[in-house]
Amino acid sequence: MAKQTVQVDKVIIRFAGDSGDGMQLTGDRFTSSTASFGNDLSTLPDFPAEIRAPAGTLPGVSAFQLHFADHEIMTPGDAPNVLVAMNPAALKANLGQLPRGADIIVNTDEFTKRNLTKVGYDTNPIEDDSLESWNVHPVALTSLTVESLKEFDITKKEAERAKNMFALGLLSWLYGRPTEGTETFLKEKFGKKPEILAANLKALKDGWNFGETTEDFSIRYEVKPAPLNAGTYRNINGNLALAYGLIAAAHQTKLPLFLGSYPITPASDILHELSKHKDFGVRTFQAEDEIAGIGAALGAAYGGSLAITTTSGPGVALKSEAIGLAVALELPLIIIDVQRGGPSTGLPTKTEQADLLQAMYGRNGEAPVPIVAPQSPADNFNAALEAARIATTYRTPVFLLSDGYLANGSEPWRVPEVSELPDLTVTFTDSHNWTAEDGTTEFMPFARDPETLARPWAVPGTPGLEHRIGGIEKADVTGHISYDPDNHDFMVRTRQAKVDGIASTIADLTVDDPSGEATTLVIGWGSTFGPIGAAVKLIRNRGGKVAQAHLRHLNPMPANTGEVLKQYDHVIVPEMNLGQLALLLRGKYLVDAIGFNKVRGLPFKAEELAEVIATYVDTNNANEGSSNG
Amino acid sequence: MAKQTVQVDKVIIRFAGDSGDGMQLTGDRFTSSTASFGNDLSTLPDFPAEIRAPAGTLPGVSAFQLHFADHEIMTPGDAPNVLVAMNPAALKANLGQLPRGADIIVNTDEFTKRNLTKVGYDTNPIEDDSLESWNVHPVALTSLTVESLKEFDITKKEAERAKNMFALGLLSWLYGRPTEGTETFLKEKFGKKPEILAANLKALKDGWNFGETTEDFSIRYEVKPAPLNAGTYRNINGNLALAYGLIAAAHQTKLPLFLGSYPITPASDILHELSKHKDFGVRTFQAEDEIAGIGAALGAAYGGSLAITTTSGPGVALKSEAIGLAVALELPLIIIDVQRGGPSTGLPTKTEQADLLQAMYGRNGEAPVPIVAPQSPADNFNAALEAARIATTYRTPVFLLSDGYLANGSEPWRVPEVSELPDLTVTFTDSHNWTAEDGTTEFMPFARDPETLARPWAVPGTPGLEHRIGGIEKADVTGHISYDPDNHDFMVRTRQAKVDGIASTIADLTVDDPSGEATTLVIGWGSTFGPIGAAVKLIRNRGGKVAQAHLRHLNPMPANTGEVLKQYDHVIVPEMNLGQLALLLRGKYLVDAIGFNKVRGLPFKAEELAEVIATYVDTNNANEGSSNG
Amino acid sequence: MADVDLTDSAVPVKLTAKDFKSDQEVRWCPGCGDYAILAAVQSFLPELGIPRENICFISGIGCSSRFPYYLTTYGMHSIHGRAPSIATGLAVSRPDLSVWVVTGDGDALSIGGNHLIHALRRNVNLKILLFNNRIYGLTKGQYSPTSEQGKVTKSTPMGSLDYPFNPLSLAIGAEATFVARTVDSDRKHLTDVLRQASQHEGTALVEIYQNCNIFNDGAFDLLKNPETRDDEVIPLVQDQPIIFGAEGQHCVVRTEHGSLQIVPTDSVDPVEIVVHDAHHPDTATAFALSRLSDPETLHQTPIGVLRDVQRPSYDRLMQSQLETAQEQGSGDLQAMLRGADTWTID
Amino acid sequence: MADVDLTDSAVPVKLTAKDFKSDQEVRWCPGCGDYAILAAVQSFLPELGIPRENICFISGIGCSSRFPYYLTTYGMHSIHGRAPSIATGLAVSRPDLSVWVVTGDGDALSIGGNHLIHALRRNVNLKILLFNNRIYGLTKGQYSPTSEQGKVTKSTPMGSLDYPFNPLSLAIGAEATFVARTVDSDRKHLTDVLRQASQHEGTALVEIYQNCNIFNDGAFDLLKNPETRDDEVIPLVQDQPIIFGAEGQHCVVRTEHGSLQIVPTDSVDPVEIVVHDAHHPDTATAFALSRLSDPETLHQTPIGVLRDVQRPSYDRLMQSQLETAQEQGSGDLQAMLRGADTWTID
Ligand SMILES: Cc1ncc(C[n+]2csc(CCOP(=O)(O)OP(=O)(O)O)c2C)c(N)n1
Ligand SMILES: Cc1ncc(C[n+]2csc(CCOP(=O)(O)OP(=O)(O)O)c2C)c(N)n1
Ligand code: SF4
Ligand code: SF4
Ligand SMILES: [Mg+2]
Ligand SMILES: [Mg+2]
Repeated sequence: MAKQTVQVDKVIIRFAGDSGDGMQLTGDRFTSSTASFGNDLSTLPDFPAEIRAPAGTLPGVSAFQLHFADHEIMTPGDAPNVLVAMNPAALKANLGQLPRGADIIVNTDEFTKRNLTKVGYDTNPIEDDSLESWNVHPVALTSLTVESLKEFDITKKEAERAKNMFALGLLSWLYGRPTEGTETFLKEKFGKKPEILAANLKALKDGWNFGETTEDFSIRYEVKPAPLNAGTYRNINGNLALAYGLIAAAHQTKLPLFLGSYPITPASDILHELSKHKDFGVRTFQAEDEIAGIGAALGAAYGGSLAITTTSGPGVALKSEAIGLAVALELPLIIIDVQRGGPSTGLPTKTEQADLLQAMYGRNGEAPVPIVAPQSPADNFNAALEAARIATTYRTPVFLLSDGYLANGSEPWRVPEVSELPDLTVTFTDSHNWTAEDGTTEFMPFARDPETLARPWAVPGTPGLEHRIGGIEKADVTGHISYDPDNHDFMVRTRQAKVDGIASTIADLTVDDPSGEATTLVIGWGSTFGPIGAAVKLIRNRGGKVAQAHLRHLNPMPANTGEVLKQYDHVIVPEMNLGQLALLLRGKYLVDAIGFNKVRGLPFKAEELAEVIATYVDTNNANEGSSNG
Repeated sequence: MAKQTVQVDKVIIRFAGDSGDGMQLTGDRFTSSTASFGNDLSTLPDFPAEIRAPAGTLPGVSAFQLHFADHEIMTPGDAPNVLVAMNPAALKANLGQLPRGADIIVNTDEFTKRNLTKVGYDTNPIEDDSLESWNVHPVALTSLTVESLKEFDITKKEAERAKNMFALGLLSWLYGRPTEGTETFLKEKFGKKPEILAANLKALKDGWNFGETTEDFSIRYEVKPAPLNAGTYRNINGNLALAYGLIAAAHQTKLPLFLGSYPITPASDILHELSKHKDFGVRTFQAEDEIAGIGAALGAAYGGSLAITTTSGPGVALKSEAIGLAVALELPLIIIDVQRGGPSTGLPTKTEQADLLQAMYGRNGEAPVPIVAPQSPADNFNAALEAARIATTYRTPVFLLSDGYLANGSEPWRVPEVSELPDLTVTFTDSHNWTAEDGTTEFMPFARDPETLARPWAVPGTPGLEHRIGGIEKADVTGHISYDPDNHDFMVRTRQAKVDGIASTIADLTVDDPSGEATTLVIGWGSTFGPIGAAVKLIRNRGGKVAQAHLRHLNPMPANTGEVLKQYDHVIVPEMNLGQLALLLRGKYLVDAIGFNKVRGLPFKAEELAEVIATYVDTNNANEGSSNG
Repeated sequence: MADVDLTDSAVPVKLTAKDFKSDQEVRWCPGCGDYAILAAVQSFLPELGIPRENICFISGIGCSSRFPYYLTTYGMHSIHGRAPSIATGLAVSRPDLSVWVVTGDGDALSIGGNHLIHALRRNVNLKILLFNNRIYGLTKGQYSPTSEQGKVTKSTPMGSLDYPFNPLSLAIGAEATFVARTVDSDRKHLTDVLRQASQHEGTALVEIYQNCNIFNDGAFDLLKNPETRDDEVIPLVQDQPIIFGAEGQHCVVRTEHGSLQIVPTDSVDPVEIVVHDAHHPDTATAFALSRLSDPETLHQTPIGVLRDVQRPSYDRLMQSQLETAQEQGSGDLQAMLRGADTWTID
Repeated sequence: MADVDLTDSAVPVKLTAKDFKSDQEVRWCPGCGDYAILAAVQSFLPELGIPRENICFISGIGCSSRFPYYLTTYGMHSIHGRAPSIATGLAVSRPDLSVWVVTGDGDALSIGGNHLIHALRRNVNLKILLFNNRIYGLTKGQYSPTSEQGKVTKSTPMGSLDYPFNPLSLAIGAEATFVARTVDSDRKHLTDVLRQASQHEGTALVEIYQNCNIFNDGAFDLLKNPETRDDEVIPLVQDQPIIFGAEGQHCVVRTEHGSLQIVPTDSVDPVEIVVHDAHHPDTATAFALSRLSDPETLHQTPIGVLRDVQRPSYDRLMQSQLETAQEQGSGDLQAMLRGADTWTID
């Protein structure tokens, strides 16, 4: 029977089920076919903190949200239009965020008395009227799958496990997604298990056919491809983009890559990814702890590697002392902090931006460290290259502040041509860099480049440049131990000046204000870029005038930051912390920057930001009768 | 022959010699007789970084500066009136800071060709005219001592070693200091070596007599006792005052004292001192590292001890992660950071104030920790009591930021009566603290005191209150693990609110402005109190009007801090860092606080501060024709 | 005090396993070896005859370290690797408590290795339960310091390069006074080892082989499978000759170079068979026993108490120093503050 | 390159001790044992036949850790306890270098204990010189993890409570492949041990008894005084029976429980005397040797190489993984970036 197809400009789907139900995989597959279909998209996985919380319980719910559209989008979306709930726990855990009128596809097979009581449902919400304000599509996913696979010689358990493919097939039909990609994927995954493979392929197909045939789904939705710039695209998550960025940086600096790391959520995947690329000469060292991880990286940096250490907040705390040493040694080192909820162990699987001030000040003494932050999952790639540029040019440790959302979220990424990448070639000092009055030459480990104030990077193995460095204060030029008061004051100021000087090589802060008349600026850093951008769009659509700026460099900030801020009556700083960037902006530029802060372990929703911004924009545009009263 | 005695209001003496010459001891002895004589005084030891640098070398010079007066003084003094130089190195190292016209007593015996060349003197400064603008008193201290001890049955080396007593005798004569104290001291020290004892006593006496008899010293100086408030006084250095403060705090809280620490300069002496007081039930644990030190302290805090951990900057960096845990656990803990020159190993024996922002922000996540700072060596005692009050009342880790100068400097201290000490009695929770609707009671580890927001402190061993705590985010009230977004936001804000709330129990920031008309405020924290106070006096003596305020509490700051700052046209913040308090004041209160920063490892000199202040005060008082043009 | 629920201190010694089960839902993967250990500990604790409020469990971070939440004693889930330090401070300042540490192979031997060996040499009164699953569980399956060399994991796609620690050799080398090994699945043996550990004064290290069925399933099958276990597990019994195998066909004898080896029981004179003595002051045999098994495969692994010798505990020594110091009465605060060298102004 | 001074690489093998003396004034206390060790190392280094620029010394913090400043090689004076980690990163990323670690008993065994034992088990190509003066020198005299129990120091006025580590037992328990002990004052022996260490592939731990004449003077007098040393020092010589004493009157034999003991040489059948074999794969004898001496007094202390066995070094293993991975040519960046699953918009 013919079905009607409705055009929509965007869809937000949330797959939710038990950790065992393979929701992350289902989401990934749906995402990549959506990507190859050409939509713009943004995803947000939501893992449970436990490895496998007991089946069917609320803590065990694993979810994956996908936002895709026929136009450019910036966030995984505020509220889903469609929830796929594989069991009662998944329904209960997500119903709260589901706007009235949204579609809910429930796997009725799992709505047993036992499962219902597990999560505190006295009656079955599918049967009582509690869901009446949503479009519920009850589908017996499990039994339908088992039924469709009965001719296969596989166990019932194995058949049941294929129910996510059945669901994927159904959703693919519903939104007209190609399934070839998934078929190839399955062929690779189950190559060695032909029976399982065949079963999964059939489940996928039958899911599609089920949509086609069943009465319950009378409408199909179509989301046209988005007009992205020309190029070759792939979907990529933040940790992968970061790992690729680091390998690319090694390639561009012509240095061997060395990673010293200790596993920690949500940074571990960077270690996992880099360990796969030994064919690029990448050395990964899983250390006994975070201190040994950065210690080994520092040793490798001294030896001439592009040295990296990856971790999350608690690991940064442990590395603090060694970071101070890196500052004193003035060696290139990239410290990657994939921020998570804190303090202490906090919320390991949730996102947060509360390590900014730790990165700025978390060391003894005056120990300035440059800080860069990516603004979207794919942007981790560029941020890595920039961190490498600063570290190698200025011979300094550099912080790269990612976060849980940037790490696990994904989006389409235009794959760059290697030839487009910046040339970061590093040349080691291999000759004397100092001439005495009498014309004799010498190597001075702390004689600086007048431009950058960087000291020479002379690696062991270079004849004639043997030298000793260390954490005790060093005399200017010679690098000998010095307790001289004036030398100390000079060195402290010089290390600071070197970092401040980086500002001369970074782009000015640009402001996005189509109207050119905005009197309110919303400024952020890191992963709030998407939500802020979306919120600003909402405001503008409602006739409000608002400007947006986003900081890639937190230390030093762009040279024009102060001027920019002073041009606005209101400066709003949304952060997933209690106001860390706001403090820096206020302290440095004496502008009354107003923080909008939520520390919920989740990205901002565009709508909640828009509301806050509106309170300022309204007042400014009152007499322009803007539509958002 | 009769000698003339001149009255002076203050004297600054600097004893300088080889590490082996016993200058610290000489200084200590002169100080305590000066103290018991009733002068106000302030001292500044200046140790070499090496244990024993080679004899006669510049790095080997050990010095001790004493400032004493017939009126209240606040610093060890800018420039010495008298330098006692036991060898050429001591002369060379200190001449630079010696104002023209000052007296120099040199031990001529040590001015040998060999010793002179060691420090780069081609000719003997005593003989050439290079010292003509000072009053040089050449004294053959070594040979005179050996001569005076020839009848004793001791080795030449032993005789020579007594030369510091000879020098002490001479100086005691010169300034009319009593020597009884030193005699008793020597009797205790050399009780078991009667011959050595007798020799030292004789050297002391002969030094005195030498002053009486020699032509070279025609004048004696007299410094009358200072009008200190009534009371019993002793001279005390900062680390000792701090150790006493902690023992007093344990006494006042009625809790057993537990110290978990790892040795580090300049904090080690606190461990050493506390380890002597087992008769107070003090437990000191020398851990394998700083992390184990704070870990053990945290364990003891959970068990109901007044728990302390002591360290310096690099150790704080290592403790960062555990401090975050303490914040999450909400247990009382005092973290003492005796700041030294940084970054990294830096200048271990020099003073600095550059750990303020580390203390504020050196942890992952939003992890607020209260901070108190002593303002003079003896003030460490009060600061320790205040830190204990906050820690135990609010169930929170607290930072106490001392520094190298506060730790080793000394001053007279009015010994408090134990009865005067604040009552800090702690009572543990020993019963249910929560009543359910149905009237049943329960123990809730995170049910807070509505006043302080402190959670209950129920220690193991208390029946019925068994509970589990940890570093993962906790649900409000129950303390169960919670991944709930709103709960996390609530807990983050509540921990912050608890710390902010401390402001309601601390005194308002008071301003010292005799004129009441000052338009410039000088505000500081920690050990700059003395130099700022002295500088402000200088300005006022010169007719300038300037206000002074000093922060005992850095987090939270007194409730009125903002108002106070806003009352002045100029706010100057002198710090031994690059402007850390200044950043906080600007960021919190949006006042254009101007930093005056030196990072030389040495306390400010009153005169250099006065100059800076004058540039502002002038402009304000221009039309008042103030005298300091 | 009025409304304290005193029940548990009222009848301290008559507790049951149930009394030690907390209301928190246990959140390990179905089938995880940690469940068996939890059950064994809960049913053993009543044996201690110590009221719940005097027992404290301190853990680090890891799947295993969730342990304290599931008990009704006092407890702390601390940070990664630091549990021994925290427990040391608690035990030293509160000798009246029974302090237990729960840790994993990563928590105890990777990030926490230093605190572990220092606790062992100090002989602080701690009972340390090391759940060794030879993998990082909580972080989803990287190799650990006890993983066999060449192990393929998420962080070592071509195999790990590190030679593993033998936790018991390390402990004996670190001057441990009590060292034992047991297995999650052998409830009786596990309980028996816990009993001996609890009776030891000082630090007791108990390595518990624990199956992580998600990331390292079957790591100990050789020692668990009915077909193999009799020939692979070497149970140590105090004062008994070390004989094992279904028919006792294997036995342990000394080599001429001081180590131990396994030979057919009928191939040697019975007097040559090593008689197990965990109390022997000398470390030689205990160390040699710890070396018997194959570090990669665990082929022929001794279980039981390898070493159990007396040395005064750190807490006891500290306690007696405090008592000595206070013999002439405890300190006089006013006198201390005043000191020797004062002057008075009036 | 024009103006590089290439002298040292030009004649790499013909260097002398002088070539390794830096221009920095040595700043240890007069009489410190560190001077003797420095002199021995400086005169040994030319033997390596390695150009100065390919040698690197990494140290932590402590008096001993000032060492690198006094050499003309590359060097780093790092932070307390971390030298083994830093050296690991350097050695693993630069297998062409000869990497040495200089550390103290506090630096290596207190704060740095974990890094040390992990370096040992990994067998990274490092030569670790542990200057053991049984005290914290730089911080002016607190007891260290090797100080005898009951030691009275600034931080332990009533005596220390911690039972000391035996660094060599700890190392063997941590799977060390090379373990040796020597004495600062015995230049010949020290040099000989350095030589053997330098020839070992992997981590070599050399404990050097070093006198701190300021804070722990005479700690090793028993092993140094002419009157006592012959009866107190047990020199180990490969393949030689372990006999010592002025007239070789003492010898080492095995006890029936696997340990070693010292008996009069004439009281035993010569074949019973243990013949030293540092290369024996089994750890038993090496461990037993490490236990021979009295932990408090050092009465009868073996010196020399206790253990020296082969195990592929971590760096070599990593190198070969990289080579295997690159057999089919090294990675194609563009291909990696593009990945499997792309789509094109034009
Ligand atoms: C400072 C710090 N570093 C790293 C982590 C991440 N982490 C948590 S548990 C763990 C290791 C878990 O392995 P193990 O100790 O063997 O415990 P298991 O989960 O296997 O029981 C790691 C690396 C952390 N939480 N904190
Ligand atoms: C993080 C840190 N903690 C503590 C210190 C202080 N400290 C410096 S050296 C040292 C121990 C020195 O003892 P050892 O390692 O035996 O070296 P030695 O001086 O005896 O040669 C300590 C505690 C420090 N510099 N850094
Ligand atoms: S991951 Fe492994 S160790 Fe952790 S709970 Fe699951 S099965 Fe147990
Ligand atoms: S303190 Fe001891 S170890 Fe340090 S330099 Fe002096 S003698 Fe040597
Ligand atoms: Mg594990
Ligand atoms: Mg030492």
